[in-house]
Amino acid sequence: MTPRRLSLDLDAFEGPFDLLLTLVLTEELELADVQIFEIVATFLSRYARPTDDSSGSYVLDLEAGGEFLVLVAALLELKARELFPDNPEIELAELDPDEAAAELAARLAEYRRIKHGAEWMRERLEAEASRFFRVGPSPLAPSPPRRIAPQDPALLAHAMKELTREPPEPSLAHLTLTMPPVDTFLARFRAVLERRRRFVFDEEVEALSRIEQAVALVALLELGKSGEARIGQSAHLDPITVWGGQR
Amino acid sequence: MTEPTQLFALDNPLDGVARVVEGLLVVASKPLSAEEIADAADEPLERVEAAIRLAGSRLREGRSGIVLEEVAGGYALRAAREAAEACGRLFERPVQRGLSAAALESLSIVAYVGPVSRPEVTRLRGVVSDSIIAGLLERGLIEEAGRAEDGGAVRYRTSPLFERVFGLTSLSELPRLDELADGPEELRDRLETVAGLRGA
Amino acid sequence: MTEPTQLFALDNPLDGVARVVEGLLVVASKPLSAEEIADAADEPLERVEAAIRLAGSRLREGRSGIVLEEVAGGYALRAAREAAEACGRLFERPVQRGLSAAALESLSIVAYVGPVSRPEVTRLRGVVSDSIIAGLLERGLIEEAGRAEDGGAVRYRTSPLFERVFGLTSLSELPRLDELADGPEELRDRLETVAGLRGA
Repeated sequence: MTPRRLSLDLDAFEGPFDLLLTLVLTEELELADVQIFEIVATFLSRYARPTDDSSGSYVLDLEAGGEFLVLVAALLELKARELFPDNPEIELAELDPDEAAAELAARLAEYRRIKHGAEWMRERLEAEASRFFRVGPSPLAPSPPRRIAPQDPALLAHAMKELTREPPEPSLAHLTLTMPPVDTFLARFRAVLERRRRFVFDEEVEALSRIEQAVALVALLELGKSGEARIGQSAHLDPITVWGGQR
Repeated sequence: MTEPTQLFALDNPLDGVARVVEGLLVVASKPLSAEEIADAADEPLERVEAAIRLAGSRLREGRSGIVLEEVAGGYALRAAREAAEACGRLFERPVQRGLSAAALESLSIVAYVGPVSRPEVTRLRGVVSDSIIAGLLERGLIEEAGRAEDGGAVRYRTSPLFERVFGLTSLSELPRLDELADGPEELRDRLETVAGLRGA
Repeated sequence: MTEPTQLFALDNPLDGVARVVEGLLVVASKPLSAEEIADAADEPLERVEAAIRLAGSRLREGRSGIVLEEVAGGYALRAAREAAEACGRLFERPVQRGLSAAALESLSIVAYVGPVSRPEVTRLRGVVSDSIIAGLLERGLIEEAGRAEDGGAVRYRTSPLFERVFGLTSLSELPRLDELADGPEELRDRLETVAGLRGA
C-alpha cells in the first residue's frame, strides 16, 4: 500500500493521508492544527517492523519511506512558513544542511524535554490524586467589613442628576450625504465637448448614483447659463442633448 | 515528644471515620450535613453522627486551633476564639478611598428612591446591576428591607453604615433634588422614562 | 473519654501559638508563608516556625484527618489521604480534571520556560496553542506575568495554585529537564547514526 493511502487518526483530522494533503492545499484544514509528529508515528507503526535477529533494530520499507519523506518534508516546510510568517530570524532556505540539522536537532531536543516534563506532570497528577484541599473561601472565615473612607453626599446627588438626564438625540452625522463637487462635472463636460460636438446627458451619467446625477445636472445648467453649452430636449422627460456653444 | 493521642486512636474503632469527617470538612467550602458526610464516607448515619461527636471532642476550644462547629445546614470548621485576633489581622482589608461610578449610581437609587429590589435597580439604571448590589451588600452600605407587598423580590435600603460613610444623621439630610422631581415617586418615573429613552 | 493531649498542651508553652497557626490555616484561602503567619499572630518568626512544626506533628497522616503540608511557598491544610475516597465522592476536582495531553505539554512549557508568551508556546509545540493557554488561565493554573520588555505579547507563568495542585513547595522542585531527556548533542548523534546506517 502506498503511504498516500495511510489511514490517519489525528486530533484535527481523520482519514487517508492524501485527503489530508488535499485539505491542507485547499486551505480547508489549518496545518497549524496538525501534529506532524503523529503522522510520522502512524507511518512508522505501519511500515517499520522489527528485524528477526532480536537485536531491537527495525527494518523500514525503503520505497514507502522515500515517498513518505518527500510528502512529510513538504508538509514541514509549509508548516514552518505558516508558523513563522514574518520572522526574519528563520531563513530556512538560507541554512546550509549542517546548520539545518543542528537547528532541527536543537528544536527536537527542546520539544522532547517538554514532552518529558509533561509526562512527569501527568504522573505527578496521578500520584497526587488522593490529595484534596479546599479551593475557595472557608465557610466560617471571618469577613470583616471593608472600611470605606468618608464620602461626600453631593456625589449621590450628582449620580442621580446624571441618571435622570435625557440622552442626547441620536446623531445623524454619520449619515450625511457626501456630494462630489460641481467643478468635477464642469471639467468633465467641458472635456467631452472638446472631443465631441454633441452628447446625450442621460447616457453620460447613466452609471452614476442619484446624488452624482443631481450634481451633474447642476453643472450642466451652469454650462448652459455661461453659454458654454446649449441644452435641448425633444419632449418632456426625453433624453437631454447637449451641444457645444461659444465661450 | 510523647504522643498520647496515638494510643487513644488505636483504642477507638470510630477514629478512622472521625478522620474522614475531619478530612471532608477541611475541604468543604460550605457546611456539610450529617447525611452528606455519611453518603460521602459510605458509612451508616448513626456511625457518622458518633464520629462527628468524636471529631468535635478533639476539635474544640482550648484544645485545638481548629474548631468543629454545628451551624445552620450542618457542620463546618472555624478558627478557635484564641486565634480571632490573628485572623482579624489576616483578613484586614485596606481602607477603600472611593466608590465606583456604578456603585454611586446604584447607591443613589437606593437612597433616593428605595426601598428597591435588584430588578428595579437594573430597570432604573438600564444596566444589569446584580453584582453591584451584591457588592454594596457585602460592604454593608445597603441592607435588606423585606419583600414588596405583592411578595416579589427582596428590596434594599441604605444602612446605618451608609449614613456614617456619607456623614448623614438620616436620609432626610441627602442633598435635595427639587429641580429634578417632586418626591421619590416622580423621581422613579423620571428614571424609568430616561432608561427607556436610552434603551431605545 | 480521657483527654491526654490536654495535659500535654499545658506542658508546652508553644501550644497556644500552634493553635493560632491552626486557626489561621483553617480559614485562609491560600497557603500562608511563615512570615504571613508571624505578622498575623504578632509573634517572632522563630517562635512561629517552631509552632508550625508542633502543629504539623499533630496534623499529619495517620493521626489526624486534617494534614498540615508545606506547599506553594507556604503552609496549608488538606484532607488526609485516607479521606480521599470520601472526598472524591463529594467534591469535584475542576482544576485537575481532564487536563489533556496538549494542556499538560503547554503547562510544562510555561513551568520550565516561563514567563512565556502564547506565540512562544505555539513555536515550541509546533501547534497553535491559544485556546489551550486560555483554558489553563481559566483553571487558574497559569497567570499573567506582564508583557515582554519590548511591550509585546503578554507572558504567562504558573500560579501558586499550580504548585498546590502538583504538591510542590516551589517550582525549583520540578525535576531538571536534562535529567529527563537527551540534550541536542545526543539527539544529533542519534540522527547521524541513523543517517549512517541508512547510507550503509
